[in-house]
Amino acid sequence: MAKETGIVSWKELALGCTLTEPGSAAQLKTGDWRSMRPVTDFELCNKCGQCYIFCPDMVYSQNEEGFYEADYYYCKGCGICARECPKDAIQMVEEGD
Amino acid sequence: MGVATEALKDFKGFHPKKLPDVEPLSPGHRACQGCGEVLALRQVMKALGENVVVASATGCMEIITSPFPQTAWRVPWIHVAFENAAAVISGVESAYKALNRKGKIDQPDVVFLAYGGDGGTADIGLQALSGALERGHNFIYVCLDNEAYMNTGIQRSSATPYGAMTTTSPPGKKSIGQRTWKKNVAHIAAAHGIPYVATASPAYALDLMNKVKKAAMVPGPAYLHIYSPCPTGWRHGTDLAIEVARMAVLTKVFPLYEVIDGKWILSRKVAKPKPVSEYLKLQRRFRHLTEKEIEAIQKRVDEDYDKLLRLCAMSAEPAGDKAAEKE
Amino acid sequence: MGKRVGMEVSIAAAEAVGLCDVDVIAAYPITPQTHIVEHLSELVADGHLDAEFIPVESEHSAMSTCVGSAAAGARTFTSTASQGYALMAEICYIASSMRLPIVMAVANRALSAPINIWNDHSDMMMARDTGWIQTVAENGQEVVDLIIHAFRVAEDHRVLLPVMVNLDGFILTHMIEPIILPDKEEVDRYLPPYKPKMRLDPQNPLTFGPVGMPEVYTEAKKAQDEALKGSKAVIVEAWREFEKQFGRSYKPVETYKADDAEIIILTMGSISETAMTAVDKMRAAGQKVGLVRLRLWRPFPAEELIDALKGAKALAVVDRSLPFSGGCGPVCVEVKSALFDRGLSPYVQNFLAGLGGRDVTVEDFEAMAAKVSDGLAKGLPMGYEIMNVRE
Amino acid sequence: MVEIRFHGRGGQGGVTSAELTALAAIEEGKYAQAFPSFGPERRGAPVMAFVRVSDQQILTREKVYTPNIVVVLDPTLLTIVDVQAGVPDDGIIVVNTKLSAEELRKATGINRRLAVVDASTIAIETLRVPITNTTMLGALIKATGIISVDALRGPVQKRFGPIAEKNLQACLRAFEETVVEG
Repeated sequence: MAKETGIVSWKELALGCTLTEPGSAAQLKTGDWRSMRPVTDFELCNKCGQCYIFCPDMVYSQNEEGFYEADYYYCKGCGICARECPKDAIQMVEEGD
Repeated sequence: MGVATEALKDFKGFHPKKLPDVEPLSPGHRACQGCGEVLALRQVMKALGENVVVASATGCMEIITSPFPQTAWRVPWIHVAFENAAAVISGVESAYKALNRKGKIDQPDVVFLAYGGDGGTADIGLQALSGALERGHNFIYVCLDNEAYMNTGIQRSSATPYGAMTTTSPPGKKSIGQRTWKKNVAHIAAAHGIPYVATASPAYALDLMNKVKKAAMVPGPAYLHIYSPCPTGWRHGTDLAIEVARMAVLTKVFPLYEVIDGKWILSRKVAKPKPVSEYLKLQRRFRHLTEKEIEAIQKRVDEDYDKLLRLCAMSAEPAGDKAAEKE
Repeated sequence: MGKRVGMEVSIAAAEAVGLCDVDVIAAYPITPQTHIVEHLSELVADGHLDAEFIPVESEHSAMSTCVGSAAAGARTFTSTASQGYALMAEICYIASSMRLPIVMAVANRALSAPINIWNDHSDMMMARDTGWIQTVAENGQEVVDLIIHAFRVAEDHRVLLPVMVNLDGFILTHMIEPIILPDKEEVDRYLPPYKPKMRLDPQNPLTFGPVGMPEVYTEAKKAQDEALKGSKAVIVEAWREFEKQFGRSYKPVETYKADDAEIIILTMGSISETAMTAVDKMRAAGQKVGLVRLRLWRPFPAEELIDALKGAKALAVVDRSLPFSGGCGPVCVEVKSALFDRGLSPYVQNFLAGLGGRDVTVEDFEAMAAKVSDGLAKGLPMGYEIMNVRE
Repeated sequence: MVEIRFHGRGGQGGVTSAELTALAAIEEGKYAQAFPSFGPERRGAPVMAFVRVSDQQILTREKVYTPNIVVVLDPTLLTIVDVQAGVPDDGIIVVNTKLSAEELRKATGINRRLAVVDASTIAIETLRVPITNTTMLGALIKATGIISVDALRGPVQKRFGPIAEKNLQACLRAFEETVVEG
């Protein structure tokens, strides 16, 4: 049912218009909203995780080395991570640069 | 010992380096860039995990997580209307209670969460909230307070702070913006005599998540009032939500505390508070304020904080209680 | 078979709910519904009914709590009247849109102002377009039977819609009369345990009540409309099963001496019994008068109604609430629409009677029949009149 | 079909009298309705309650306009309420009063058949409270035979529990002491 568009016949709707695919919003590429992108300098990063816990869009996750990497599919470019990074390891750069 | 004190006696907080990976609220939601409210909700959900049923009031957090055909929810979630999240969760909780007791299901450990914005909590939903708190349902209510009706375009609520500019409290020749002082719903919740009340801020994520965990552990109603910066409505940069939230705590504008079994406990004493003007100047919703008005706000903030300190001091005074217990 | 005993109809209604093994009751007191919820709370307090009784702080929260409860998979009941219904109306739309099988007894009462606690159908007519199934009782026995029937219909996976059982305030709610309460075992045979099709369950996380933008809202409403229309077959089937098991028969449209009637009085609710006495009286005087009663109000049983009305030359349609449209009352509007759709045009006069507890008497029905007979003979214009209003 | 109207004051048990009458009739296999006057009256105000009893199913929901029987639970109502309103010529009025039928007729101008009993005294002596509902049922039964004392036992038992026996005693004593005009 969860066609990405939602353009469906009334017969295809789940009972009461309920949504049956948990977390299907993860299909949505909110990264398109971004005009600035955060870039982390892992040389400066101390793996404190501030970027991770302060991100409203669940962009950061820890890689095998313990560094926090951004998933640009979701990153809206708000800049909280850069602002809050205690080591100034994250810089916001213009998209397309 | 009160029920909350009893339930929390072996409480262990989250480890800052080992926060739960679980994200019951998925990415792909459509909150504004730099939304402090969805960030607070994300932290709440991380702390709660996945064995939970969530009831949402109408508001930003409802709109941005559930437009058909996608949902950002990985846990069962229901939105009914604006003013009734507390009543809806009353029904869910009671249904689980009855069905478990009657052997129709075996799910005794499900946690029940209702949340709403400040409009859905302090204004239109206050009656349903009060009813649910008074009836003693085992649930958590979270108010995600961004201090105005942001979903409909930044109209004032009873939780909008004095002096703030909104689209229905505009400053003008005869107006300084919001003319009333912010309604204190955490105090109203505490007046119900429920086991657990707390204020929290996404800038103090670990504190917030620990309070959510406590709220879940406590039997009966728990109320959390969470400060939720709104860059769009407060007119500040998209990168400033945490900075503003932190400043609200450091200026005593939004003190962090708990009320456990009626005992008031300051979570974080602000020993050397920053002047309120430092908080106000971060947000363009206050930029029209004159020195005189800022002074009035500073005075009110100091008074409120002193009141809170007195409540905490009274709670901490064990003399009467302890003496009685010994006898 | 249960024993025939005298009891207040409200008590019988509550007992019927108790026989249905309901899990959650959320209600707020309002006259004349109070005795129903008082007795339910007694049943729970005494341990006769294993349910959560939630004494909510308003009707709005009553229905909101019922929505939460039903969405969590519990068999759920509430009851209200009048202003209480008005307050919960917002959530009633949502209950049906979410396809939640809540059962609600409405002790029909007039709406303010002036404040009036007495009976008419203003509240159930306000509920007309909410997408709920609505049945109507004429006496206490029917209240019991229709409540049991309501749970079966609501929870049927071909339906999954809320059901409102209407009983006239005071005239039924506060009446003591003979009632047969079925045994629990009989009800258990008739009413299978509720198996929700979807519920709020961490094992299978669903999102209830999403945002429906213009791209989907029309489709969502179409699906709901089809569900309500389709419910009629199940409603009728459940009544047939009911008759087999309990021996009492119900139909969407019921008739009394209507087969060869030239003038038909059309009623809904407890005044129908008074109308029967009037019909008997007029028949005895040689008048070809009959009675047609609506048992099912939503979905509207147009086919069955036309079947019952065919052959009649003139209709006296009784409404129990004013629509303020400058035209007929809601029942008459439906009746005329059903007739028009089939090219039928008998003489129809609409009588607005029994507003806010004003008595509707045998003489009133005789007067209605005389008026339509006269109007038909003289070719008077059709329309509506408020019965017995003082100029 | 027989129709009965009870006159009492709010809280005196007029509604209970009506209910018990209907319950007893149903117990006997008859059809019956009992209903209060649905007003906003509170304790002390003059109130009415109604009963219909019939051998056939009762097909009317009208109010009671022409009761064959009227029962007056409280003598002080006689001067403020027209208790014989709508009562047909062959109707009967059963009154709680210390007066004889003749004295009562003189005092009130009632011109229907009367049955009288000092129910207040019986109630005080038997029940220790001036609540005359079950007492007046004894008078009603004596005057009309509309129900039997036996049929009343079950409903009274259910309604009054531990004080049911005392209520039945009051009822029986009133039955004995009621004077019915010929």
